[in-house]
Amino acid sequence: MASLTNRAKVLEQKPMNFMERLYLPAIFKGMAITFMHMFKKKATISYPEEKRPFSPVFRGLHVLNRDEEGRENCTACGLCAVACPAEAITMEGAERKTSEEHLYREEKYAAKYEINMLRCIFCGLCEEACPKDAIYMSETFAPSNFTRKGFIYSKDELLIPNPVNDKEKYDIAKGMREAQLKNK
Amino acid sequence: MLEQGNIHLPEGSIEKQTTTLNLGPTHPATHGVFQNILEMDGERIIKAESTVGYIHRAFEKIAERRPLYQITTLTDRLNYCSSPLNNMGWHLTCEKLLGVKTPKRVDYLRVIIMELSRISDHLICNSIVGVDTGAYTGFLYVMQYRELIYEVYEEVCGSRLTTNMGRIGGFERNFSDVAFQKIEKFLAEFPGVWKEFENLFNRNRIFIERTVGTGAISAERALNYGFTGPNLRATGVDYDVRVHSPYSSYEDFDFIIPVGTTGDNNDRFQVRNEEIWQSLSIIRQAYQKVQAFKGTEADVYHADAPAYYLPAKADVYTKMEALIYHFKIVMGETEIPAGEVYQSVEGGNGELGFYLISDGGRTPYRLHFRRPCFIYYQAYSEIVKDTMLSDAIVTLSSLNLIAGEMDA
Amino acid sequence: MHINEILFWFLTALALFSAMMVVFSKNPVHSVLWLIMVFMAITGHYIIMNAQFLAIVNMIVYAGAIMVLFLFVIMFMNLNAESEPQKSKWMKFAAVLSGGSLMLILIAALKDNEGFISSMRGEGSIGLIKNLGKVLFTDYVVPFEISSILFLSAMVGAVVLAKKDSSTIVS
Amino acid sequence: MSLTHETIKETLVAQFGDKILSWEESYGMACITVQADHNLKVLTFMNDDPTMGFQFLTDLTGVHYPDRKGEEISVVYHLHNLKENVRLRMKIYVPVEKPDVYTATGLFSGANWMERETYDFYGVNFVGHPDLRRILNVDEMDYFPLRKEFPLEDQTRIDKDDEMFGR
Amino acid sequence: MDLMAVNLAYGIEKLLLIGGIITVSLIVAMYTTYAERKVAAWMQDRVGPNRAGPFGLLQPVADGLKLFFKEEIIPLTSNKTLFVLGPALAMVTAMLTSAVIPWGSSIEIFGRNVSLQIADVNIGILYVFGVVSMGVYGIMIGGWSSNNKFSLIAAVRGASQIISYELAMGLSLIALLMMTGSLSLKTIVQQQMEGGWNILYQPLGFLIFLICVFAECNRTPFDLPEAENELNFGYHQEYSSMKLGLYLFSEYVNMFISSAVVSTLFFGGYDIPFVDEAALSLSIGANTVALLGFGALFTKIIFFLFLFIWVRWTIPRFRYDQLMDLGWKKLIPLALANMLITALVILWLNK
Amino acid sequence: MPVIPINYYIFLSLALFTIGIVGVLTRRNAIIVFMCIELMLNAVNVLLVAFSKMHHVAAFATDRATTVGTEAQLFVFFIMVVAAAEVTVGLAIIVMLYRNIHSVDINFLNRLKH
Amino acid sequence: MSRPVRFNMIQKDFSDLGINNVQLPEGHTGEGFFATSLEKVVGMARKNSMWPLPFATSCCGIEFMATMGSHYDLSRFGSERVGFSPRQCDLLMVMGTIAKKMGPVLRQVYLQMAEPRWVMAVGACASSGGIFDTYSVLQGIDQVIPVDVYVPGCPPRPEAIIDGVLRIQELVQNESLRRRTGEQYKALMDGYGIQ
Repeated sequence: MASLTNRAKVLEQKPMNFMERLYLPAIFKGMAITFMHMFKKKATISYPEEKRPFSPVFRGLHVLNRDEEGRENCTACGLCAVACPAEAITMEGAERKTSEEHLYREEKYAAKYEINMLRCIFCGLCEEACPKDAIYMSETFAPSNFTRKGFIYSKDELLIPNPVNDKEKYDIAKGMREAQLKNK
Repeated sequence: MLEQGNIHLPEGSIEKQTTTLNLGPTHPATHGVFQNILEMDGERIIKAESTVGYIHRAFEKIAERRPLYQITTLTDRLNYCSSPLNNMGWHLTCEKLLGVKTPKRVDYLRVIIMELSRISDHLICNSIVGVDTGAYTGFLYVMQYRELIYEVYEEVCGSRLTTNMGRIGGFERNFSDVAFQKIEKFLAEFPGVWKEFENLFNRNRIFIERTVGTGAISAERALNYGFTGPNLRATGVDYDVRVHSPYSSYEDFDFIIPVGTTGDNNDRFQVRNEEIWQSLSIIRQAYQKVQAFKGTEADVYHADAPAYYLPAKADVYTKMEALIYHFKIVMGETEIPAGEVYQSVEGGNGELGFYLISDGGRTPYRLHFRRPCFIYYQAYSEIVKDTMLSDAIVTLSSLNLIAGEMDA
Repeated sequence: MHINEILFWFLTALALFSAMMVVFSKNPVHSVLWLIMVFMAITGHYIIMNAQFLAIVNMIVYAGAIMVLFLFVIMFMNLNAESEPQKSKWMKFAAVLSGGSLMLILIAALKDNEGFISSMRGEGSIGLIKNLGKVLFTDYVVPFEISSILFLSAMVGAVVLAKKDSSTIVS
Repeated sequence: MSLTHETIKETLVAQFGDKILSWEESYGMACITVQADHNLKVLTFMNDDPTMGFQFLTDLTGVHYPDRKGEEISVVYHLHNLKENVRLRMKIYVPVEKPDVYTATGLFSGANWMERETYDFYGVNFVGHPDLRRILNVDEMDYFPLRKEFPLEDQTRIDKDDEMFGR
Repeated sequence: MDLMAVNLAYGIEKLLLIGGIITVSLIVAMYTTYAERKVAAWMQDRVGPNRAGPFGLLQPVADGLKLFFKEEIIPLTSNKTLFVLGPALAMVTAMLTSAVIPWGSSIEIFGRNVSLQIADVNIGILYVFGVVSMGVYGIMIGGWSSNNKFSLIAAVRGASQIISYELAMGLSLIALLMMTGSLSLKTIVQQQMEGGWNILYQPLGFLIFLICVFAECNRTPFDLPEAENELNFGYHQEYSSMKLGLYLFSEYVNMFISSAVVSTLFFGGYDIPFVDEAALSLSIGANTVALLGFGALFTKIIFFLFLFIWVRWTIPRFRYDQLMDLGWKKLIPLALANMLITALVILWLNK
Repeated sequence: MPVIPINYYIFLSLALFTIGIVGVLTRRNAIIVFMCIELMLNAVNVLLVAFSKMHHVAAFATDRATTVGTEAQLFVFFIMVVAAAEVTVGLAIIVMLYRNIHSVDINFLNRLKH
Repeated sequence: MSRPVRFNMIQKDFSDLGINNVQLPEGHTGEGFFATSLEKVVGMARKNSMWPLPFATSCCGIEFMATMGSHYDLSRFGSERVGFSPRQCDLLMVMGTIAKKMGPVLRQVYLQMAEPRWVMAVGACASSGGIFDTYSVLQGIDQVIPVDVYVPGCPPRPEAIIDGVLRIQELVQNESLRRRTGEQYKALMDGYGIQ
């Protein structure tokens, strides 16, 4: 078939020369390569002991955000559930009572917020869809578990530590504690 | 010729001179889920019958129920070795339908990502050819550098394999400096490794003998079957979607199309090899072009398409108009024109086409994927006819069949 | 009883039992394996008789090559079916009878032999490869060469016989 | 580029007249609709005719339009002339009660599985196909899943409890 | 050997030696599996097993124990007796060869001169060949009795491969035997101690022999019977538990014994290079030298084991017909040529 | 000194030979028949080696450098050669036979005469 | 959009571990020192020699390659001898979507495995069907075979797969030697119609 473009470059199959016919030179070359690798630095990250830092945009387990005063941001608008291709998010909204103003930022809040991590595909669309600065993904990958029930993450397990009354945990979650320890 | 008489013959023994071997669906070489029922005469394959569908996931049906932006999660899982490429193809399709014009920088960023994923795709394919001929070590050498590509992905979008990268009109966020550094690192380190891999295989007689002249298909047959991509180019036809119908500003890049001569396993291997070098050169060019945008007005990462590209989060939190658009886009209620679009990209293993019929609704009316693997695999039984069992396995891997893409 | 005698009787019993099993096993593969046992026993006899070279050659040629060929053919053709057509009972009976009477006649004819075999060490070394080789390559060099030609022709013959006519392959 | 959409249109109309039911161009690609029983003739002509040269079957698929009475099932061919780099879409419509279409396997070997897939999804009966069986789904399946009347989820499923599903 | 001369001490000594050698070869085989994994890991820039015990040293123990406590499965369609016989045969034939290998010169214990060789058979090499030719049965019977097509193909491949390469192996050795004039391994070693290693005189013969050894052990590039990408572990595919363990083990025992044979035939066996053993034994005692010699042999063996592993993780494998091609059309003519040239040189030198 | 009368060997050999004959006569599977022939050949081999040994022992008493009996062992050697050649050809014939009539039943061979 | 926190610090508790790893009732613990220490040793051995059978059908298989690869190196746990023969393997790692057409095959593979055997469902598709809530996809492999450990993610990162392997090891180490002959195990198998 005639050439369709003027960019083609034909890769001819070169016939083997005498040295290549002997098998051995190429084998020795290969063996030299593998042998040199024995002394190379090992690429392995021994996972449970060493951890590879994930990128700041890594899409791991979800977190539900609170504002600086420790109030939940989520208003149960349902956009994340709509955006979820795996239909992994369940929520039930509720009206905020006046006594709960220190708990929830807006008038509506999610009374129940569950994510099924087993169905979730960590695509990040919920994070993007949230108009209220409420749901984010974290740099923790989802841990494995023995039963299916163990993968329903309820609101308690998703909410970030309260920055007001649980400052220490909050700092750890923010990764500040590690940074400080490292600096010391 | 044979009188039965009173002599009892073993059942079915008269006609059967061959054995039937069931290769797959859980055979190690079928990495994935292909089944081949082989009629074998000794070690020679007389007839092969392929069965597919062991991982049919009804992508096309799901796509009819998903708004456009959610379909990336499906395209990710088509050819999972090069999922960003599929994503970009899908976004290009949407942009074509919606009439969104992407700025040059977005195009170049996309080119970088697409070529990276092409490299990762070819890497897997060629190193698996190595594994299937029995040499495992080369595979692990290059897999280390696939990690570098994945790190770039992770830096750009936060995920490694099924990236869900890119949005209609651009990317969800700008590339960070770390991402660029990682690309640089890859560009610096990878050529040496790839050279080493070539040294391990290219001129090794055992490898040459295993691949040359096996699993060959002629250009005519390949075209008749609808081959595209490296498998077609290995037969000597220089058809490349990137050149024939350039998308994402591929016309701005200078690269050649490597073609083979005989279409055998070795040609496919060599074509992929050379394409990796070409991709590296394209990435370099694109990287320079992107760097040239630095600080200029065109330093953008998405198109100006407020109806389809989500507004910035800061605006969503504060401005009413942005919030409305945000809601509309997420709910999939922005205006989508009716029409039929066919857009194809040069996927990791051939022309990956998207045939989208929109009736103006929130979801596609019909979305069909032209999956190159699906087309290659039907030629498999013809290719492996009259070859040895071992050749059939090398052929299977050198065709680069990806089950997820094939069965959709 | 001396150890050599014990060995003799053990090997004889093994050889005879295995030989019977060769004939009476239903499964051809079992037959092959029993025949290998017979050869092993015979190899043992050779060693007792101080014919080391023959012992090893017996093992290599018979057990290692010929029987592998048998096994090969049986495996290839999947002849392990145990439902081999049997000859009629009377035929079998007649066969055993005639075989038995042949044995009786021969035993009767040969029973009055004199002579014995001892297996003292150093009692001659004709079983050693050195002495055998000397005789083989001087006095018997012509038969040796002829046998090599026989081998060659057998090899060619086997290849020609077993080679498939490429046009008759059923596809 | 010597082969323009006009030439294609003129050649086809000259050859087949009113068997070419419609002609349109959408998003830069020409699209013809052909009378259902003429699909193979048109394909053969476009394959053999030296000026046309559409010898590459890019894609073949089906579409289901339940609202179009009498022409519910559509079969779409994407053809490509590699030399001139022109793509063409060809459509035919058949009724859902009798979805008989001539097979293109004689022209394109690659059409084999694509037609099987289309059969699997839509039940299009490709007349003359050498081996028209289901390809992706199990043989026991008794409906054509991509037709619009079948919902996405499997109706027979019993496992859909809340524990496993979000909503 | 004269069976009348059997006395108690001799018997005990031989039994101890046999026990010792079996233990050593089992332990070496065990740790070869570990070495295989570790070396492979190093060559692939990995770390390799390091969880079981310090540096993962207990890995082979863990594997063995696990296999031991796993369920035995005998497939319903298989031939039960043969299915069990297969791995046993493989293991036995693998171990048998070690009988004629001189593991060292003799040492003196309690005034007795104990030779570190189980049996100095004067046709030692032929014995090795005899046992090796029996090794086919393990693979054949195992593969065939599993009643699995992959296993059967593997068995057929394995058997024909071993038979074919035995020829080239024998022919390559004939040239060596022409030089040594003896079939006894002990004599061959002693000759090498005096006259230099055989590798110097027979490099081509060594190469052919080594290649054939690779083929006989079913190691890459000749691992067609268990090519995991094609035949899914081949002949031992249907085996589980300890029967599988025996197969895997016999492969490594084979490797160990083969390495020992190669070192003995071509690399001077227990000869310590560049050292005059006789002189040394005067100064530090014969026993020490014998142990040193044993150590030297072991070093050589370990080198060859490493070579086995090294090659395995480097090069691709042959195809079945190419393998036969190599064996019949290349190695056998080469070995014949080698034989001819050696004969000519010997004649010329003797003239 | 352990002495085994030559009769024992003759009887062993005869027994093996007879078993071979019975096998040939009773079985119909060509391969097993073939194997029985091998058995008979081996019976003869045993006998030859035994006689060789017997004569050698006898001659050795007078002449320590005697080579009496070597011929018999060489005979065994040649028999093995012939047996090997015979097996290759014989098995090839059986394979051919099997290919053509899909059975290794020797009763089929009757048909050769028609 | 910067994230409020980097990590989700919640630790799920695994107290319901007992559901899958049935221990003997209290009354039966008097097994003596030897039996218990044997059990421990065997547990350790099994734990460090899990030979996986990668039943890789799609994306997760590619991540499994990365797990096997130099960077993550599953061989550290003694698990690099991947086998595709069910007889030889201890751990069935199901990675990727299992279509309904594939279900019987998977079950067959599981049946062919020798006891003790463990199953790990890697990734959303194998565990629950993931996004493929369609007519052709099995909604989780636990409909056809019992699963010991689920690993979420689509696909899970290699770290997550290793995490799953560690969890399996935990299970293996604590398993009683007699669990596989126990009543509860039999009931579990009967639940799947096996044996």
